[in-house]
Amino acid sequence: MAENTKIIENATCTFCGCVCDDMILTVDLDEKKIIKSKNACVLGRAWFAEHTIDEDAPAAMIDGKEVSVEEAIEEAAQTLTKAKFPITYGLSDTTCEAQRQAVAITDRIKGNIDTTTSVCHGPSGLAFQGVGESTSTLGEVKNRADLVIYWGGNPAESHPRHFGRYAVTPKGMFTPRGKKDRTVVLVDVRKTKSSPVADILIRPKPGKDFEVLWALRALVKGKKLSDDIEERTGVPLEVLQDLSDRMKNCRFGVLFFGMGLTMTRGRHFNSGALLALATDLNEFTHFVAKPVRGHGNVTGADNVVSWQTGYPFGVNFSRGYPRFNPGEFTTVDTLANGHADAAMIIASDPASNFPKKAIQHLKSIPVVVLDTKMTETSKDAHVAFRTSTYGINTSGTVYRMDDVPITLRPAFESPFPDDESILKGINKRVNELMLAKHYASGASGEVKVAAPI
Amino acid sequence: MTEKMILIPGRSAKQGTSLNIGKLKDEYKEVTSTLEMNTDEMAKRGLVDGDKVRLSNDIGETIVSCIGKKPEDLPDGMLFIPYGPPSSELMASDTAGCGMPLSKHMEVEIEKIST
Amino acid sequence: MALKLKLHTKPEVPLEADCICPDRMQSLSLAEIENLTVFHGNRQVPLKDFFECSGDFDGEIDVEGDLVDVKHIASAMSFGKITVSGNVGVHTGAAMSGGEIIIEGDASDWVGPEMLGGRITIKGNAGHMVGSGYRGSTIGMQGGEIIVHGNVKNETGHVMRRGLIVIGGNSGDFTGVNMVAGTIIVLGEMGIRPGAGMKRGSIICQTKSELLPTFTKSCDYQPSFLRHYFKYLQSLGLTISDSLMNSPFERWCGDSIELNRGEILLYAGK
Amino acid sequence: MSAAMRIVNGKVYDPANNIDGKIKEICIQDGRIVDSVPEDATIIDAQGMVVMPGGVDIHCHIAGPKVNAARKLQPEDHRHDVHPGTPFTRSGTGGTVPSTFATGYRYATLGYTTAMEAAVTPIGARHTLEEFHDTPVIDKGFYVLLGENIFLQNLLREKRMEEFNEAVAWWINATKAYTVKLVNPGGDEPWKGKKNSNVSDIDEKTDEGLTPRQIIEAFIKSVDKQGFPHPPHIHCNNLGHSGNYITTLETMKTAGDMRAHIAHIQFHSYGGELGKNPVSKAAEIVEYVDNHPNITCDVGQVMFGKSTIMTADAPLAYVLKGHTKGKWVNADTECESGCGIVPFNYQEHIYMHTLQWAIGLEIFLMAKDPWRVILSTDHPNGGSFMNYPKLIKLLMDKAFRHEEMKRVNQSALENCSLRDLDREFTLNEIAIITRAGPARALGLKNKGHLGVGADADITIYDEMDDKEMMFNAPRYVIKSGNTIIGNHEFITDFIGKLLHISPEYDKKIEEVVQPFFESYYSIEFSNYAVDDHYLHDHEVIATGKA
Repeated sequence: MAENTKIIENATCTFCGCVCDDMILTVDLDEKKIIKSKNACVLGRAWFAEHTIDEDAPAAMIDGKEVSVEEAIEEAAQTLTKAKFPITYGLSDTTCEAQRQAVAITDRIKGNIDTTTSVCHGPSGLAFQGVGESTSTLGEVKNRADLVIYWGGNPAESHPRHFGRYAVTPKGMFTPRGKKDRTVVLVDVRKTKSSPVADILIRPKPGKDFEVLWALRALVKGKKLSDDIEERTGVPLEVLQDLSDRMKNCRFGVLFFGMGLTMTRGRHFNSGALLALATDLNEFTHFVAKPVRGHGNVTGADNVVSWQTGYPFGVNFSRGYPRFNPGEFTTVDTLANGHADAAMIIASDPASNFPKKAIQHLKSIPVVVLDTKMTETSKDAHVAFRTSTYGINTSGTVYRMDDVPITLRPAFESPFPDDESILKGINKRVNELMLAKHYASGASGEVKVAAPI
Repeated sequence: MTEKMILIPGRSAKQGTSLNIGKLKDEYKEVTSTLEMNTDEMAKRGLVDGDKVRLSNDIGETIVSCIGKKPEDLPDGMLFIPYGPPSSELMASDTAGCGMPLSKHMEVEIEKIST
Repeated sequence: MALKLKLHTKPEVPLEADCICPDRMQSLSLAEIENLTVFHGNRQVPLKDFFECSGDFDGEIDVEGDLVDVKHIASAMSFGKITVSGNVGVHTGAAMSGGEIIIEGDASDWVGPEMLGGRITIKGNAGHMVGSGYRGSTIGMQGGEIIVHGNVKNETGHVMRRGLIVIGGNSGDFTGVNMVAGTIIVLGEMGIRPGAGMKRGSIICQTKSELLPTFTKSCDYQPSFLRHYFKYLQSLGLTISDSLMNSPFERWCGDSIELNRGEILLYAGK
Repeated sequence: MSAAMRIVNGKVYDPANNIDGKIKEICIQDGRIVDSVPEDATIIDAQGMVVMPGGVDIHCHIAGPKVNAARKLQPEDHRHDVHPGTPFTRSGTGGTVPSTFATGYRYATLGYTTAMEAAVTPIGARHTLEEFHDTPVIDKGFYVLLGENIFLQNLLREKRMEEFNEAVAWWINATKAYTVKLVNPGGDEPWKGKKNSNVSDIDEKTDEGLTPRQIIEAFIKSVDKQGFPHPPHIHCNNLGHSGNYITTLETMKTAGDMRAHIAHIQFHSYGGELGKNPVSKAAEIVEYVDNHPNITCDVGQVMFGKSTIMTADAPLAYVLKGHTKGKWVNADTECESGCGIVPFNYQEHIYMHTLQWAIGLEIFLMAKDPWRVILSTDHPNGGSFMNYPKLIKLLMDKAFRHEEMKRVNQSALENCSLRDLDREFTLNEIAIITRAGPARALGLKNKGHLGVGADADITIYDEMDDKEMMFNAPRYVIKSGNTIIGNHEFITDFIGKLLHISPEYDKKIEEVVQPFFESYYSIEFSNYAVDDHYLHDHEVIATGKA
């Protein structure tokens, strides 16, 4: 046991969208590392254990050469203001405070901002805009849900504490016996590590989620279905009828859904069918639905971009005000279509998970990267900042997948600046450059400028 | 022999833990280039755990090594791989006016690489 | 003599040229037209930076060049005629209310979204969301005609309320999704899940198609209005075979989740 | 802080100081109104202009979880109403639920400098404060939803009133709220736990053994005892239902002679039989309010056109979804609240909508004491706050009102007395219902007037015959002594501050709250209370009985 340690209680793990805030961290202050993370799941333990400080790594680089942070901020601001179609992307693994700065910069440079939502639950966001959503915070699921359905996801591996902390086993106000008071249904094309939790396992044919959801909507509304439904979907009519009855007769039902719906053919219509099913069920009982969101603060990114622009992601400012059009202003599209001429990537690694065509374009334009570690994206960046890790080295606000905001409790200090302070620096400099441009264009009058908000 | 199969990239716990170590580190590279296939399908192709296969479609191709899964867990015709650079090689960029590329259920051809 | 615009410089980033529209050019001199504003990414520049302008505007505009990265051509157009001898970018003819647009090449996504009237003809292929509503909107196309000779992608006629969309080739997934009324004719094949969530309206397709389990077949019949439609399509230069002209159709009604008052007519000939 | 300034030659309307259109000099220094300023102070010549305190909105929905959900929900509503940035201000989007920046700037362009968000869940307080930080120009605060708080209801049921008071104070402090909000008291549990049902009577006993009346009474007493500057802000039961005026009268009677604020009272002034078209009971409601100086209310005027229903009254939103058959959001907050969102459209030809419009106007026009009948549209429920200038014109201009009445459903006008009301509001009365009245009801001693010591929040309008045009475009807007709008243009940006209270409580109450919390909430107790770093510039308004 190290000698110089401290304990941080009620710290928050920001690895996944569960944002569990009951961590008890033991920090070795000399070694600057977390040596124990009580209550963390396997992913959380790795998150805390592996975010160590590499003192030798440069805090800032331009074209691979070490520079001061100030020089890098200057170069980033110059690069972004020169561009005609600069894009900002990422943001799901940083604080809301940093996200606010990122939107501010993009607004000032008349750029394009998008978050990892667009390649995660973006389609669910579009579905939400189409049909709305009956939803709840996770505590209501814990307190009330007697029917829990997971659709197209594998939380045992992607959100390991979702079952234990929020939805399946916890004992709540009206579910005093925990799992015994609940029926758990899992719908997935393959058997996964989540399967053992289910009382009922339904395995549709791959790519038939929409048809199954549509069939359930019809049954819930009392409509007849064609007899060949099993042949078409792989799910027998009796199974669908049974599930429909259970859904209508439960006291408080919840449908959680994952990217098995959003990333497959049908995309937003798959999510839309599920949201509509949950809405339909409210004619009979209380029913909610909830996308199981991925990264620690992707929900915060949706919220910040929404309150600042009116739209959750895929927002373009090139005409001096926000416009929203997924498929046009989302990052896979701005890159794959060859539209972006500069990029600022914050806490994300598109170069390792985007479609090949988008990656090729990203590699052809100047890129500013803020990340805690070297990635495929940062290794080729024009300007690269190494930043401290949110929730481990820096405080700030993070939104759990159910839109509940939580304040982070950092464990130890990092020699590297946090995302917010870098972005604040870029914002300030960008503001100066844009104002200079404004005056250079012949604008007159003496104007007082308050500190940028 | 080549044949069309459905590839489902997704997340796994191991992928999650290894990305914390670093995406440029060997462990992450290994996790994201390991393909799951059911043992019947592997036997049919004369594959054993660790053999290399080439996955390809209209978009591109990638070489990964395979590992067996029980047929009742992963049906015939289906493949699973944790997200990462290899799966990106096969991903189309058309987002159908919604921003999301089709990242799961990609039709791919699979071919054993003779060593 | 029509106004001629010829693209002389390929834009580095998308060019938003909603000023290429009769409503915006009416009663302007050539010099004024040359100085209309276009957005090159986030920079405002005069039209002449990208287009060589000649002739006079007399209600017609001829555009030449590969405009694949030129967006919003003829947005909100209400009269006159635009002919583009090449490809066009996204949002061509958005919210158009009158006049005619002819695209000799291919069009990108969002051809005629939320269109009110007039006619758009695409001689090549078009992208996703032809004649659709934008995200969040429950009101798509409300009138007019969109004729695509080639293929289109997904969500053709999404939340459509009135008007006619004709696809000479194949359509993608979710053709006529959530449509409220109006007519969509597909002369090739449709992708999966046509008519999902449709309330009213007609989708007519020359090939068989698997429909959602919430559609039910009502009959085989030979509706006389189809002959009129097909004759009209022939007059627009689309190829209609004799067998199609004289064939019976399967009539399916749906979507039972909604009003069940939509119809999908599928070719039932041999 | 701002430099010294002198506004000269303007016609000043400052009802709190009995100044009604007198030409008077106003001096400003360091963000406050002062007696005099040095000779070299900046001078604004307000010749031909009207000078008023900045407007105060006592009830609107502008920030927080439900507002943001409504923003995300409606891209189609933002698209046609963009809000371009300037080199000095941020861009945004409008529609019925504008982005935060557009919200702040647009309030300023109407001459409003303070606005109170009327319904925030405790767990959503942090989110609301973050949005406030991005809502420029105006000062703002919020009312925290405590009426459906299960822990507080448990204390009530067990009659642990001392602890109840302590817990209320704790929650106010934990969230940085301005006062308590009650919405459809007793309605959450049937909605969430009993298959989407609701309470229908103020004396209906729920399974938990409490009646709405008991909840209302407890909060009124608690707040009275603790001397909050603004009493409980109450959204009565049965909103929108025919015959609900009885519930509203009973709610007001429950207060006895203690203070209570009835929110959007127009929606609660309907006679007639449940399930049938309502008739107006504006006269009965106004009579009660006029005769009971302990009661304040805001009107919640309906304006025709697009609106967004967003409310903690989830069963109500579900009823409205049945009418619109369109998008619907329901969002339950654990142990604290429900929420419903429905995009809506008020149409002249519809009986119900016209009647709602007419009842709102009746309430304004019948009220003898304008100080306690405050202008609001329950933004964006009855319509956007951007409708305020038009509403002011409806009140000030009888001819215009009668023109508008020709365009609406005539049978609805048969069931109310709007046609017989000839009153026209004066500028002084407008200054009361938009400034002095709400500031007094909120207990904001430095707002809503132009006396020495007041915050230098000032609006200067060109005097015009067309009052809609006049109130739509102030020539100057001064916030905390800074000229934000000069000659109709934004000339600087400004953040504004948070207004909240901090009643005293015994720390021991945390030991009582914590075990409940650990059992039934999904976040940790120690991560629940909002810490001070979410307060940007802020002001604590004093509590305690004078």
